[in-house]
Amino acid sequence: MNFISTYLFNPFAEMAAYPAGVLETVIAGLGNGFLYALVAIGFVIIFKSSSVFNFAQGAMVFFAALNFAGMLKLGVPWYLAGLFSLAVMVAVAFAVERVVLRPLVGQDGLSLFMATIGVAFFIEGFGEAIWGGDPKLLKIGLPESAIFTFDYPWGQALGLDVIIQESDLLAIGVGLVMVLGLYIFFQYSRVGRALRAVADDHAASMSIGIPLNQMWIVVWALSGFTAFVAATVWGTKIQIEPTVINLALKALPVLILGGLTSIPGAVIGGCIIGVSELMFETYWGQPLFGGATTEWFAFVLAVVFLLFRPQGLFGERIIERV
Amino acid sequence: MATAAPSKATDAPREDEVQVQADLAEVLLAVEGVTLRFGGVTALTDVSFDIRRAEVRAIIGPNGAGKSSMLNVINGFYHPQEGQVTWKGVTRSQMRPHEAAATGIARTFQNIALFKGMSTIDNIMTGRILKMKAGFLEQMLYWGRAQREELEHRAEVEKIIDFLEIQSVRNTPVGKLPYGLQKRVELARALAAEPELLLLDEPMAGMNLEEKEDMCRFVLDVNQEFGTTVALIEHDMGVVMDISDRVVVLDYGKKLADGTPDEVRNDPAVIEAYLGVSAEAPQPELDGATPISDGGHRTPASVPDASRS
Amino acid sequence: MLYRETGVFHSTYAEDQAVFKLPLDRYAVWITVAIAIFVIPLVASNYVLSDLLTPFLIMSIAALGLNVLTGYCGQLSLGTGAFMALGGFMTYKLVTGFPTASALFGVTLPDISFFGFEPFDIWFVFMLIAAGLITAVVGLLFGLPSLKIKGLYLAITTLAAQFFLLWLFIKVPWFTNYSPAGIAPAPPQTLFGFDVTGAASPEANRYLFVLMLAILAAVAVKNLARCSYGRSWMAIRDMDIAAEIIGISPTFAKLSAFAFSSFLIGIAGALWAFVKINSVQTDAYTILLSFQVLFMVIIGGLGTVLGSFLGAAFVVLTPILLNISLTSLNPLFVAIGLGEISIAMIKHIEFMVFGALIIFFLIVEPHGFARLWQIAKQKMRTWPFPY
Amino acid sequence: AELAAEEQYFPLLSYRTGPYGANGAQLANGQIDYMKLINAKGGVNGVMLRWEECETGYKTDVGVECYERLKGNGPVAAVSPFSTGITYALLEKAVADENVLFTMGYGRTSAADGRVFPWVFNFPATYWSQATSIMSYIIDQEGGVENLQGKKIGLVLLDHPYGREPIPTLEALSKDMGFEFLQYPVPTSSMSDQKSLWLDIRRAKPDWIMMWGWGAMNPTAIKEASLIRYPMDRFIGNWWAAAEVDVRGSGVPAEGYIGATFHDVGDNAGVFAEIREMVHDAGNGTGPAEELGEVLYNRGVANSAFVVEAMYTAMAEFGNKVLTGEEMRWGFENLNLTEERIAEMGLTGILPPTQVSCENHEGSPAIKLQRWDGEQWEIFTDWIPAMTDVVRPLIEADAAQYASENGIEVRSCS
Amino acid sequence: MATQAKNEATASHGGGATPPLLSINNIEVVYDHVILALKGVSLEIPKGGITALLGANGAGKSTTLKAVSNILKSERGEVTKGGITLGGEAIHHLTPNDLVKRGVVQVMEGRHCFGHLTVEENLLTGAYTRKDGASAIQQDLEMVYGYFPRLKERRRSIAGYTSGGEQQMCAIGRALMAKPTVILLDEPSMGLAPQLVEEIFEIVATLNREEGVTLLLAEQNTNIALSYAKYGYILENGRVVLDGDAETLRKNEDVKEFYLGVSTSGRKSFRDIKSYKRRKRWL
Ligand SMILES: Nc1ncnc2c1ncn2[C@@H]1O[C@H](COP(=O)(O)OP(=O)(O)OP(=O)(O)O)[C@@H](O)[C@H]1O
Ligand SMILES: Nc1ncnc2c1ncn2[C@@H]1O[C@H](COP(=O)(O)OP(=O)(O)OP(=O)(O)O)[C@@H](O)[C@H]1O
Ligand SMILES: [Mg+2]
Ligand SMILES: [Mg+2]
Repeated sequence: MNFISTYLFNPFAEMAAYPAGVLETVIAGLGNGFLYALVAIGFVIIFKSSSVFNFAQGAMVFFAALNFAGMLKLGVPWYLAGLFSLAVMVAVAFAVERVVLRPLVGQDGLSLFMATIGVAFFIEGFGEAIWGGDPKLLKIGLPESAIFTFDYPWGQALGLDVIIQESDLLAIGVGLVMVLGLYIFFQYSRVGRALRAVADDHAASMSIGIPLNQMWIVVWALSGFTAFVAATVWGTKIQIEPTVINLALKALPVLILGGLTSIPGAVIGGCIIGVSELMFETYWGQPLFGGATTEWFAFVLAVVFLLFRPQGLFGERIIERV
Repeated sequence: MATAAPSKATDAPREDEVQVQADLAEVLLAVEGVTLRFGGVTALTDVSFDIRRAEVRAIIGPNGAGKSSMLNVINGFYHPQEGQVTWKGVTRSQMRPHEAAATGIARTFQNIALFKGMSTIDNIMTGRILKMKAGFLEQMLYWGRAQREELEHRAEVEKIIDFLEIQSVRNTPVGKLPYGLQKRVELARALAAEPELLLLDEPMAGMNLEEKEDMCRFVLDVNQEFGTTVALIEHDMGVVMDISDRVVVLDYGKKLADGTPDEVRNDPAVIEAYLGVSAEAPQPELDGATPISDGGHRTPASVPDASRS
Repeated sequence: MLYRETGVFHSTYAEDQAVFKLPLDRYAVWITVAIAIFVIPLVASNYVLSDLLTPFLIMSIAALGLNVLTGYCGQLSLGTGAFMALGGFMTYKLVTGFPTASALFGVTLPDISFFGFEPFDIWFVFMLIAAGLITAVVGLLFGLPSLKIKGLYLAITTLAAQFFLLWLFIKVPWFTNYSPAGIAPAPPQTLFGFDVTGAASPEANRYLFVLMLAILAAVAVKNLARCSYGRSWMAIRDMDIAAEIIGISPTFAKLSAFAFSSFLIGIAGALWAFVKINSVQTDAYTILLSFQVLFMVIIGGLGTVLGSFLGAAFVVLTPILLNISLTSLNPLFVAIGLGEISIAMIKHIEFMVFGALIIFFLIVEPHGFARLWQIAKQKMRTWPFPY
Repeated sequence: AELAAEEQYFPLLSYRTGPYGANGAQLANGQIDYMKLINAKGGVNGVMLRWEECETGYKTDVGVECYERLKGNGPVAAVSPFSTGITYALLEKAVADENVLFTMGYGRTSAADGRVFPWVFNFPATYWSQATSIMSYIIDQEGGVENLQGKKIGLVLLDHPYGREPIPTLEALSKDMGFEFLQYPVPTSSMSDQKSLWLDIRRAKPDWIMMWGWGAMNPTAIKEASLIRYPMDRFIGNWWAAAEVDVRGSGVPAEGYIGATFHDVGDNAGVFAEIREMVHDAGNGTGPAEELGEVLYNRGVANSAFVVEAMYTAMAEFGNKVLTGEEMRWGFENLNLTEERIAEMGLTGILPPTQVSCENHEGSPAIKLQRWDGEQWEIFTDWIPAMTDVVRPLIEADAAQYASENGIEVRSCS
Repeated sequence: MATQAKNEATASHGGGATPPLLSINNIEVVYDHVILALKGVSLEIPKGGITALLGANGAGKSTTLKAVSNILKSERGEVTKGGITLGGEAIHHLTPNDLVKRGVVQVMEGRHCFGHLTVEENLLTGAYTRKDGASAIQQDLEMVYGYFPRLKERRRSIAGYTSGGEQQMCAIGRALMAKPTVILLDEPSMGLAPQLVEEIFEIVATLNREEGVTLLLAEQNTNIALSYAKYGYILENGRVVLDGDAETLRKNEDVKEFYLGVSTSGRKSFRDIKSYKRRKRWL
């Protein structure tokens, strides 16, 4: 009884008592969710089109950010710095294709997965070797302050006291655009179709003349681009330092929740996880479990989902035939 | 045993043999009114037939007719929406595949399903896992029962290996074997389980004549030596007509015909739907593997399937 | 023909079933073990023993554990770190809760001793096994999703174990006997009357103790691998549908793999705490550790015992050796006018080289060191001819 | 080897990379620069100093490996891991190897009980003492303990041994002072994602916030705090959460942010002039010369200075030679730093007057508070002594438990 | 183009006459650096002809085809000796993509459809290398559907769930979409119903007649292969042991016995095979 009231009743009572708080949490959650999604999309792009689980995605975000921030630190104007960082990501795509994927063509997923971890190590070390390991700021004048509704007459009028971080709104906007573009590309373009074919059967797609190497360059460049975007948006919120890579881990539950192969899935997964983990932390974790539940909540939630839908919300059906 | 090939088959005239089996043998497995759907696709519609003990039962039909699906239903991998399967007197609409295996149904697969990472011998040994009783600790120490079992089962497996003549590839990883040999290893794995009912899904696909002949031998021997009941899917009419006792024909998931090879061979519906015109009168020279027509007179547009569904 | 099977005949299946079919292999292994036991402790420096070889062996045990799950049963897991932590914390709770057999059963094992050797001083081993078993049970629980969830999806769900368990150890002070900082000291332990853990114990003791366990683990895994358990694991790995159809219960195969692998991993975790870092703290079992163990298994070779050891050696030793050699090279760099390389830079280079090496070895042989070794043998067979 | 005999050896477990690198680097530079200075001035009574760095990345297992790698390379003066995690891992090893473990204001608090931890020294103040000092400031601001009734005091902590150290003390205080103690843990694996935490704070509106943060956590916290417009002058970081890198890294003005310290900021102490002249101008500086006088750099200097002072003390007893571990321990245990001595070394304001004893390895704990004015730090309080009466019992209790668990016989100091 | 191709096709009857379109001379293939799969194989494929590659399992048929289409690499195999030329140009260095652009397409053994794509998407990917516009592609799509009406019915269903035969059709149709001049067909008859086998071979023949497509097909089904092919090679463990016109091969006693199953005593039933130990080998 007591249990029920503490764990099941009180939290909701609190939400009801202070609805503005709920609103805040949801918006903040959406912000996080889209950030996760931006990274997750990077995973999806590569997985969808080469069934390689690119573990280096997080490192790529870090790397892109590092180049960007490093250049800024040297006093380069932001647009040049951005272009540079973008160019580097494309270069990475070429390098990865040439040095890693081409020799490993036709190997099983696990070896490739492993190889991408190797890549992750390399570019993390490489980036820090060049730009130094110290945390850096990535400020290019994107909105990053907070909006207090109470500062505005309408907020007062509504009696609505909510704080909204501009960076969250930014993340949401950018995320939506990216998804739309990529989804159309994969579903309807000729190259997109070929990419999905490659994922299904390397040998067969070679036999009908799909140039694997070019395909890989395309996808890695694409995911490099998403990494760059993620980095830029993330830069408005946090310093650029190696734990960014850990934050990228959060993209994984998002990924499987949405389904490894679905770009819209990545975003919806991101929203679900972003919001629910913040809600849980705020109304259960912090008051009842000593906090820091965001560490694991996303993953546990993903497991629960998967138990009901083993291929994620929007993932391709797992074909089981003999 | 491999060397002493029994010649019983040829002694008795074949027609009689069929009669004898058909009449006397008890029904080992009966499929009644099975209907199987996948979303929109209906793979099987109200199919009923039975398999009698110790017979060789062939299932034929055009591609996509639902043959493999039928086998999948029989050994519990697919669960039909309607109808049920009676196996050794027990009727059930559902069972888990490994239960089916435990009660004596073994099979091979159309697209080879060997354990690529393991050697031939280990693949075949997996067929006997159901028979191994040694406990975890025993196996961990490879001691007592564990060791004893390994050895005696190994002996059994070696028998099968000789029988199927795959000694030479005993320790090769199956992934590297050519297609035909893989098929044979798969048969070996199925046999290792000493099944009562052996389901073979296109065991001779992708084999040349010589190998087909051997395969036929193996199937017949298994059937005659151990009295194992065999149900096989095969597209090679020569083979089907020669070695099977009774044939059921599926077409688009419906049962088209059921009877002795000769009945089936002469059934116009079957000819129309499946065999192609020239099947019943093969020129001796071109016979052997697949009977073929003088070609060309049937334009692709008029493929019988096209009109259905 | 440096290395030959010809001339070696197996008249019984027993011989043919043997782990090392060729006398050559057999001798090689026996000699290696003999050297590891009798020579190395005498010649190796304390640093090498305690901080290169011991961690290497501990990690080998963990790698063996993960290999059972990932290599043999094909279930990818990224939760290794957490299960190692569980093993560590459980051992700590057990040895502090029941310091002696009498504390638990009231019976005291007779403490006779010949020249310092006490045959009945084996309580710590019991505690280790108990901790291992607890880990096995938890591992089994977290393995349950594997019945529905496959491949990468599963891998990511194991991350749930990783993060949730570590969070738990931090939040629940009980695990550390309410130590303020949430770090538990690892009380020194003895075996057969020798100090085998703790800072005071001789490096050689720790090394030999871990070596003994590593060998046991290797033998256990090898034996299981060649019996029906191993086969059903591999069958599930290679084609679970077919496996189920030929009569292997996926539930049983997967869960047994999860349990046994967690058992080994738990013990490895306990050793990591008690032998390597002299304290039990979540900080030493991060996600990074999970990945390192996964490297070991993959780089070493999935589904091979040898691979687990080679992989562990590679992952544990490479960074340290890189770091040491680069540092010691510094005078040279200064001499040739490059100037001294800062330790930060060395760390970065270490990262780069390590990553590059992983890729390099994967390209050379995607199936890991163990396969490399096989091919080498194959070459030796046909030597001097190429094929 | 011949030369090595003339040198006292400093194994430096430093970290210049990773999320804690920015902070670690300054500490290391300070330590090394001071040793360079001492050598430039002819060593400690002629005994030269030698040091080797090993990158730990603030990781416990790496730290242990580093310790083992370096410990044998010479007669060790003292080991300072600058990580509570590593400290815990080294507690027994230090004893076994007879090396002094000098954890200057961090590490295991209960090591202040010299009877159980003869080889560990954590003066000038433990975390628990520091927490109580900060509390006394708060009490002072609130105008008396009685006003704490019903007040909320939050602790934003790195969810790591270091961050959790002060919790027992604060819990104890909240009990007998009647304020509500709120904990806000920041997971190590995602230090720069504190959004939810600060929304909670915004909702709970604690009257005061203390921060036990380190590395990349600090800037994020300061930024988020300013985003939710938390009054900076009620936001107090401990002395690992109040350096220039922390505030500048946040990218917000953060005026009024308060931090603890035990030494002055700025480079007015004589020692810095010497370091500039004899080390940096000699082209031998370790880091950029600008960082002289910055908080963490100065703390690095302080660390080396303490060890060197311990050496002087020991040499007074054992003669001017390279010292053994046991002798170093004696030096630390009998360290008695007076204002005069400190001034003599040009360290005024950098080292607090300190007296260590056999049972008390913490000295006489006290802190000062510094405020960020948007440009730099400035100290705005005098010494605030810790509530030793509260802390000491806790320390002794905890030490006792440790002793019993690990079968250590408590030495008597009388 | 079609007409001209036809002439050539008729011109180069029985191979050899005009310089071969595709010639493989004495190649040696090694897998995994250790497994020697081909021990010196030489073939000559005349333009516009249908050439059959026969042989037991493991003889090396697929390997040969893969060597031509250059997808060996992905199986850790490599051509260690000898060379392959297409219309005089050495092609060992070309990527599969280049080859497809030059009109060489392989239909792999065992179907290899893209399981997650719909049948239609599968076909469309076949046209990936083509640059001649959507309308042309649409035309060929209709053509393929014309040949395989069954695929038209299943155009929207996920290829992974279609039956074996359907997948085989899908694979061949996919190859056709590339507008190939040379098709390397690996065991097209495998697992197909008799009348489908016929059909497929009819289609192959039609393609060869109408479009002048050159075909190299690896077959187990010697019988049908030889009745459609102009010329045949028989492979046995990595070597060519016999070759000649389809006619002569079919007359050859050994071939009759081991591959067609007709001996002097006429056709024998599968039941009547006495012993297994009949194998006669040329090598
Ligand atoms: N798991 C499945 N999901 C969806 N549809 C399926 C599934 N399995 C089979 N089908 C459909 O059921 C029909 C019958 O398939 P089946 O494999 O049984 O044909 P078949 O008789 O074996 O053909 P073939 O001789 O070519 O193997 C096919 O149209 C196929 O598309
Ligand atoms: N990926 C591979 N790795 C190693 N060996 C291989 C590989 N692929 C084929 N082989 C070997 O090469 C030889 C020829 O194989 P191939 O597949 O070309 O034979 P095939 O004539 O196509 O047989 P089938 O008619 O069964 O397809 C076989 O002995 C086989 O074991
Ligand atoms: Mg089928
Ligand atoms: Mg083939």
